[in-house]
Amino acid sequence: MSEHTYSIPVGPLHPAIHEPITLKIDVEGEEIVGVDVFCSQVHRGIEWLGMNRNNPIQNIYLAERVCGICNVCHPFCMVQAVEDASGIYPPERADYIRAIMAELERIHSHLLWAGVAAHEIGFDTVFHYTWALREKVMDLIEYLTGNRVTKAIMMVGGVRRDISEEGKKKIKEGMQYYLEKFAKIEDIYLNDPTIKMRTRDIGVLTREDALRLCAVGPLARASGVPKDVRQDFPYGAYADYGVKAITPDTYNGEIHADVFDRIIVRLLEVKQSVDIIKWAVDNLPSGPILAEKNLVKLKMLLKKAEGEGIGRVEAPRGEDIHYVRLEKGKDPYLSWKIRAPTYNNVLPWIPMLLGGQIADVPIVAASTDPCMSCLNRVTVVDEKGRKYEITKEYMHELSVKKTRRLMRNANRSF
Amino acid sequence: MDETGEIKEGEKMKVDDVVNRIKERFECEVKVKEIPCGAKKIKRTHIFVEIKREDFRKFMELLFEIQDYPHFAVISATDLGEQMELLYHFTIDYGKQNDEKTISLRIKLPKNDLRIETITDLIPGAMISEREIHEMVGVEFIGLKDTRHFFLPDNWPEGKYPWRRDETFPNDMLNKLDETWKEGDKNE
Amino acid sequence: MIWEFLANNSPALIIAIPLIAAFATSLISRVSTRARNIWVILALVLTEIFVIILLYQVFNFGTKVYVFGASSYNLTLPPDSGGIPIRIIFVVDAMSIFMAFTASTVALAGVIYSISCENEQTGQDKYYTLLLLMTVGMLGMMLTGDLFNFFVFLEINSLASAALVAYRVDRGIAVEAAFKYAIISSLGGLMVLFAIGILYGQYDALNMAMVAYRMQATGFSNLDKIAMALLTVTLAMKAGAIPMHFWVPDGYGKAPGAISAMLVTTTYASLYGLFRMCFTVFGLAANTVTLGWFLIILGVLSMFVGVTMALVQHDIKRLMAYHSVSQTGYMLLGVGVGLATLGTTAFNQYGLAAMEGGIFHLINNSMYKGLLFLTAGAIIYRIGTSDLDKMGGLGHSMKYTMIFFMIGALAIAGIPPFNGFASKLLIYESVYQFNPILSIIAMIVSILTLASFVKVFHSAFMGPKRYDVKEVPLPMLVGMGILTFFIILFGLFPNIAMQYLVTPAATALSDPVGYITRVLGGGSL
Amino acid sequence: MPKLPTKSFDRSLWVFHVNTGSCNGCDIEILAALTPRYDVERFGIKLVGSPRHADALLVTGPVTRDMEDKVKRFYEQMADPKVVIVIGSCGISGGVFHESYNLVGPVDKVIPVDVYVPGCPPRPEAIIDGVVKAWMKLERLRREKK
Amino acid sequence: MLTGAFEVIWYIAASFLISLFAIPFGLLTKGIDRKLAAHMQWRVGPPVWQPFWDVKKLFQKETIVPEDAISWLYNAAPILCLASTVTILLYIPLGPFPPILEGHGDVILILYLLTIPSLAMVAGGFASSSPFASVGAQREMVLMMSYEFPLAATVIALVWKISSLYPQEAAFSLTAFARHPIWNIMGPFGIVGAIVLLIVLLLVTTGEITKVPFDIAEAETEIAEGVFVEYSGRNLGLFYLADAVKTVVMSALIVAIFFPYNLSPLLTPNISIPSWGWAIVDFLFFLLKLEIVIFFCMTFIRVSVARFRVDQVVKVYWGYLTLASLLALILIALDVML
Amino acid sequence: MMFFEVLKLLFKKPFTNKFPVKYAPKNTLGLIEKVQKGEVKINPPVDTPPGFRGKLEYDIDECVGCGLCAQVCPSHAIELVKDKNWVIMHCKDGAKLAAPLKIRIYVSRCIFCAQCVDVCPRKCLKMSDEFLLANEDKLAEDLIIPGP
Ligand code: SF4
Ligand code: SF4
Ligand code: SF4
Ligand code: SF4
Ligand code: SF4
Ligand code: SF4
Ligand code: SF4
Ligand code: SF4
Repeated sequence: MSEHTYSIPVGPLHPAIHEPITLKIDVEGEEIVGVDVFCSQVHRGIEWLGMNRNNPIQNIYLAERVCGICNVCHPFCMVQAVEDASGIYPPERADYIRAIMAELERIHSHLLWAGVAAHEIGFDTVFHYTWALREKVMDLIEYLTGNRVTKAIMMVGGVRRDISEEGKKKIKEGMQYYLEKFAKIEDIYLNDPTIKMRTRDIGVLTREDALRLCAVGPLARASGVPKDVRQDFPYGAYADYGVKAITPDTYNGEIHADVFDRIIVRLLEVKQSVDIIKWAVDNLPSGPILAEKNLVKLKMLLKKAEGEGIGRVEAPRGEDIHYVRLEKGKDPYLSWKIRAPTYNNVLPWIPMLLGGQIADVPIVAASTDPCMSCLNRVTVVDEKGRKYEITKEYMHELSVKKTRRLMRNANRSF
Repeated sequence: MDETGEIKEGEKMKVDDVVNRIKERFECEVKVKEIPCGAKKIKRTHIFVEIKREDFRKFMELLFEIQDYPHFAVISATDLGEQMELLYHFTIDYGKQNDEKTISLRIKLPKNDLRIETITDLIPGAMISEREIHEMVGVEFIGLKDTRHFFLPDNWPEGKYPWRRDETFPNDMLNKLDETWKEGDKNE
Repeated sequence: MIWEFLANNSPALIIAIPLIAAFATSLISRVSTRARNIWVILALVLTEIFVIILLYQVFNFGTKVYVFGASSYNLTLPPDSGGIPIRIIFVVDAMSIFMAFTASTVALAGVIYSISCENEQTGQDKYYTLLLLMTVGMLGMMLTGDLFNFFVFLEINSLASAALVAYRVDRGIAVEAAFKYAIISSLGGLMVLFAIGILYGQYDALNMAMVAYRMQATGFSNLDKIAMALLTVTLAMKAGAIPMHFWVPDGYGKAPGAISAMLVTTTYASLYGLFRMCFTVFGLAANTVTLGWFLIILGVLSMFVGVTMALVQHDIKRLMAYHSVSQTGYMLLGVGVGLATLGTTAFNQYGLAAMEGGIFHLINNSMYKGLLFLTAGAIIYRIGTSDLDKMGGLGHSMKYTMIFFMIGALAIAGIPPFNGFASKLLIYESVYQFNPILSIIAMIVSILTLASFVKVFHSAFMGPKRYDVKEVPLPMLVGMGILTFFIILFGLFPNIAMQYLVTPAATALSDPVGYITRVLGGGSL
Repeated sequence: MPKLPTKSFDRSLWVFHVNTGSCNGCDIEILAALTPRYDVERFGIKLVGSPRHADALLVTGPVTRDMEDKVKRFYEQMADPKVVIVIGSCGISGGVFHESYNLVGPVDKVIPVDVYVPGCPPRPEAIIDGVVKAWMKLERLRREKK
Repeated sequence: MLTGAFEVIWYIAASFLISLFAIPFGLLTKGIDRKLAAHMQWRVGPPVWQPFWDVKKLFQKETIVPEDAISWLYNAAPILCLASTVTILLYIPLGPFPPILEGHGDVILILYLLTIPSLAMVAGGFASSSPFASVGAQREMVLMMSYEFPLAATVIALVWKISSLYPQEAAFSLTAFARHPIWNIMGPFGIVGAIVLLIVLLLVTTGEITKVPFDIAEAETEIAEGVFVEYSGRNLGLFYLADAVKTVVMSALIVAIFFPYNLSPLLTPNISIPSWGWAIVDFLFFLLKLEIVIFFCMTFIRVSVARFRVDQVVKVYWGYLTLASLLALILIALDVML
Repeated sequence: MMFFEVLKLLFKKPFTNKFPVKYAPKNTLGLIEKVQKGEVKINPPVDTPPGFRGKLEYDIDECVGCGLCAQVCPSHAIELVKDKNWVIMHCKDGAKLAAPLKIRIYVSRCIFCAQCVDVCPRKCLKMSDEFLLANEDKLAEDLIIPGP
């Protein structure tokens, strides 16, 4: 049978939306033979906006909205970079509060991811259940910061809100809740046969590929690369705690580097986060939370500062890097570069999807916890690499072929 | 491995070692920035290196000697007026407790000759970043196979680079979203 | 008076009309093509009318033994004559006339369809001549009571079919297919002749009834076994049963639309021959259980292999051809179960029902498979290709063809309320008592058939418009309409078909003694 | 002129969600509104996968250049009667992204909008409130028509 | 002639009556399903009347025919789907009431009629000329092919047992099932076999009404509602109704085959109420049985597993369930022989 | 394995907070009227914690019009406007009549970062816990915190 290579759109604008990214999958027969990614739907030019605002303080909120999910990590990373560049270092208490916030975010984000992944494979009960459990951390975040999602807690040289004694109690309560529920979540995700069926040995990313394609975060760790900024390049309170990167072999001694391993890594990280938060609350140093309380003064200081700095934070999805360059009198940055984790985790889709099945695309893509939606521009790549826009007729023909294949397969399985 | 004094000592040597190896090979400026953090004031090390464009590939070779697979993070670009500064961010020695260093490699390109070799042959993961820099500031990467837009829409006008601070910036495409509704402003 | 005469001689007329028409066609076409078209259609309409008259007679008065050129058949076969046939003799029992009805109906639809389908082809006179000859062959095979005549008609039919398969000589492949078909047919013909020789040598008779009678009397000899093997295998091959099906896809696939439809009935003429041999000629002497199992195994194999092969086809007509193989399996299965249980109590419990199912399926399949081939022909007529990959979007413009196709497809898949269901239901519901697995397989094959036709439906008719074509001309639609009429009629009111056609046929077929007595007993017994 | 909304529109509202370049903040709150704590399904609200089935379009984000005609197309594909609800400040006014070279929004510049839900992101309850406001608007329209 | 005409009128009236029962009940069932599923997901869920409102709304909405669609087929498919589903009910006994088309209450006929709604969906999906709909339609076909073997095996195995005991019965008739409830006639092996078959049939039902884990044809996260992607307004509403009725049909079939018991014979000795009263009691009992069956084959399964991949669906049906039904067949064969 | 878990959940009280009412009302406007009459009680939303960042409150009298808030606002939600009441200002070169600056806040542009609250030297901005802000008109009176 003559097989054309053709591209299929995957799940345009479905409920599990993250950052929209265009994903083109070239399929030959049953197999995926090519993957291409685009990301123009969501480009808002944040870096450019940041370089043209009035002051770095405004940019904190811009960084926060690089992503609504990693909305502590990006500002965290950015203020780190600005602090490096300007030399306004935060007090210790602020370091700890930042770590608590970042870990709360990790819990919420990993649970969110787990739910979405369950939804991708049509397991809505687990989705609902996980998100119901997630509400606890959302409440906690709201209590500590004043909003469920955007935390608006970071400030150059510290944090904006302190944690009171009452707050400490609430955090501990919340962590206790998760410790209790953890067994159940673990049981659901790691022991359910249907989840295992859909995720075991699916979307394998070998260690070599993870290195070559610069994968970061749980994705890299699930492939056996023990890479975690909190461990390798500790910042703030993590330097005191000593985080250990989690790889799937800590759970069951083997690394398959598949979707299931990514579930393991994320679930274990939730537990780790709970530990870190408990430790940080217990060891919260006293003192101020801001290096420079007076915002007007801070603004002036930043205006006069000159230098460059790199911020690195382990976001729930992996390493986040910001580069900031300040110049005297220049509003506000001379240069700002954001490198969100998904930026690096998109290319690994290619080896993960290659050779896979079409039905695996949603869960494999989701396993990197990425940003996908509106995959609606379909381009065809034929054997010679020529490209042309797909027509409906062509699509029809392909779907006809697809039926045949399916039927043949059904037939084969007699 | 835990964070005892010894290890910090060893790490320090390692940093010097790296710096020396770079200095041996290249005539360049190496800045080491150490930032203390946390209650224990543990230091993080950033190494900044500025080299000439001609030395770029050789430097990459050195990097691969220092670590079998340096992690590439991103390229940032700064428009300095006459020159375009590219900053390649790498990290080495990852995977171990508190042992990682960043190496940022600075290269200045004259505006009238914005060209540099690609590193996608060594590190395929750099593809997105090179494509981004290509579309945002117009640097040409010699040997980069895929030069399509990644972040910008397909119908983006030729020769317009949103991250430049010169006449190639698409001023006419700016959109003040908050202003669009002032016309109907009842209170005005 | 004249009516009575015509009615009495209907068996002869059924053969004579198309035969004469065949030879007159080329003459009349000199007048005008139009006249020729009318002539050909008229001939087949007349044939159909006489078939119906004969049907009426047989239904009311039982098996009709007709002797050419003699006022009474008593003259032909005096019980003491030693069974040497003096005249050509036709024995028309319910089974034969049932077959004839099927064949003439499909032929009529086919010829009407051909009027516009073939109007752009060259050599149409020959086409119609051959078509009529083919009809003659078929009808002859069905009506004759004589082994040698059977062979003669078989040959007429084979030659005409082979020529028709090659009709579109502009295509090399068609010629090749025809060649294959011709070789197979003549080889088969030789074997049949050989078997007839063996029987004649032993029993000194060519009349089927006589042969059967004597065989029973003398016992089943080894030579008989050889003859039986030769006959059953050859006829099964001509009927396209697995594993002797290899000629089918080429033959069906390359012939023009109407011819493919008629080839279906042609193969059933052979199938009829097979049944006739198994039941009437050898039924009394041979071991019917073994013979029955032979048919069942052929049937199941054909069903399953046919449909599996069909699923992977890319050419619409080859695909349908494989389905013919698969559908033939159902008939073999049904009738085989009947044969295997013949004479036991199980026969009355479910064997007869199984046979009825098989036989009913025969007429049903002729109708819907004929219809499907005609729709395939219509598609090819419009877009000039039979490659499924190149089709698409025809549903936008060829609405009626699509409806006909859908009806045919649903019928072949055995979806109620179309006729395929009625007969398959009979098969499922009787065969399971013989062996439940057989029923299950039959049901699975049915759904696979459906899947395969959904594929065709999707490829050919659905999707965005690809060809800018019109609906096919009226005569083609009429041709398809005739078959559709029967599909729906038999589907909605299976009782009609059962009562007037199927049950008598099955009873007649399963009653070799009756047949023999009727023929040998001078008809009045 | 869109057909007049019918009464039972109120109690069965199928929504389709479009992200036009938002930061995901609002999107996850929309998702959260589906989950047990808020459970909008009790109002007959269901997230559907095809704009053809939808009664309401939930739009988040400031409309990037790439998404402009896609949003329009989704809007046109929806069957009448239909409502558009914009969720989040950036869809209403550009919010924090209010000046950029790659934006063409806000949403109401691209398609007609019925209800705005300010917040960055709004709480799930605020989204529910937005839906209630949409129902009220429809009911009012219907009353006026009578 | 006159009786014939009368019969036809009676059938039409009966279909009408049946739809009057089946559609509301189907919708209610859907409502109950959604409510229970919601509770199993720890939330309140919509009121049980929700499906009624959904349908009402759909019927009042604009009905769009996509440009590329083959409009007549596209519009006919939903009507066909609903009509054929309702027709099936004419052949199924509803609790104490025998099937309306009595004597035809034939299981095989029902099995084949059951394919028609699916076929209508397939045709509608193809006719909408959308790639997603086509993929959905193809998946629907694959699904249909997959569950055929276990389905056929189940029915034939049971019928075989019945006809071996009661050769005079029209074994395929559902009334025969009602007269000889299979649990009563099975020996020990047969009971085990019948339990296996019940489970198989429940799982086949899940596929037949395309619910998770076998909802590959409508998989929202993969192919955006599949077959229905282009449908809107009234057409979508008709499909919605057909789905509701199909649920009733499938569960009624299971009840008729496996649980044809009525309450009245048990209770009549003790309580005396008029016979129409018993009819009502039995009918209500029948509805209860339906709900229980639906709970197990739809609600419970769909909330507790993940969706399978296409190849996994095929594997489950052609592999595990086929083996299971063959095993049951062997057990029943043992039972027949012993 | 979810089988047992879902059965357990079936008998557990749902986690749902039934805001504003359990099911959708037949008639929303009617419901609102009833609520106003006190016949029906609305279930409150999940409690907002202290320090919740909701709609801004502005104390115009305290404001000195320094404009700091407008400077730090990341989303351009604050506009400086001239006060309608002219006042006599005393400067080193004498007194004169001037319109002092006040602000106007467009809530539908605000991203609720509370940065203006933090920066205001007069503490005249505050965040309330009002967050049900949906409106048919993005320039409705509710959504503009009027200056003068
Ligand atoms: S931050 Fe980067 S990735 Fe995100 S929108 Fe802006 S340019 Fe695109
Ligand atoms: S990659 Fe991170 S920053 Fe980007 S959308 Fe996903 S969570 Fe947000
Ligand atoms: S309104 Fe705010 S939270 Fe919502 S999408 Fe826009 S920026 Fe993100
Ligand atoms: S608060 Fe500051 S800006 Fe405002 S009037 Fe006083 S000194 Fe001026
Ligand atoms: S809260 Fe933030 S966005 Fe809103 S007005 Fe104040 S500074 Fe501006
Ligand atoms: S005019 Fe008076 S009040 Fe105004 S700025 Fe000058 S000195 Fe101050
Ligand atoms: S002197 Fe008066 S006008 Fe000048 S800054 Fe101070 S308060 Fe403002
Ligand atoms: S910062 Fe305070 S005092 Fe100054 S203008 Fe704003 S609200 Fe008024």
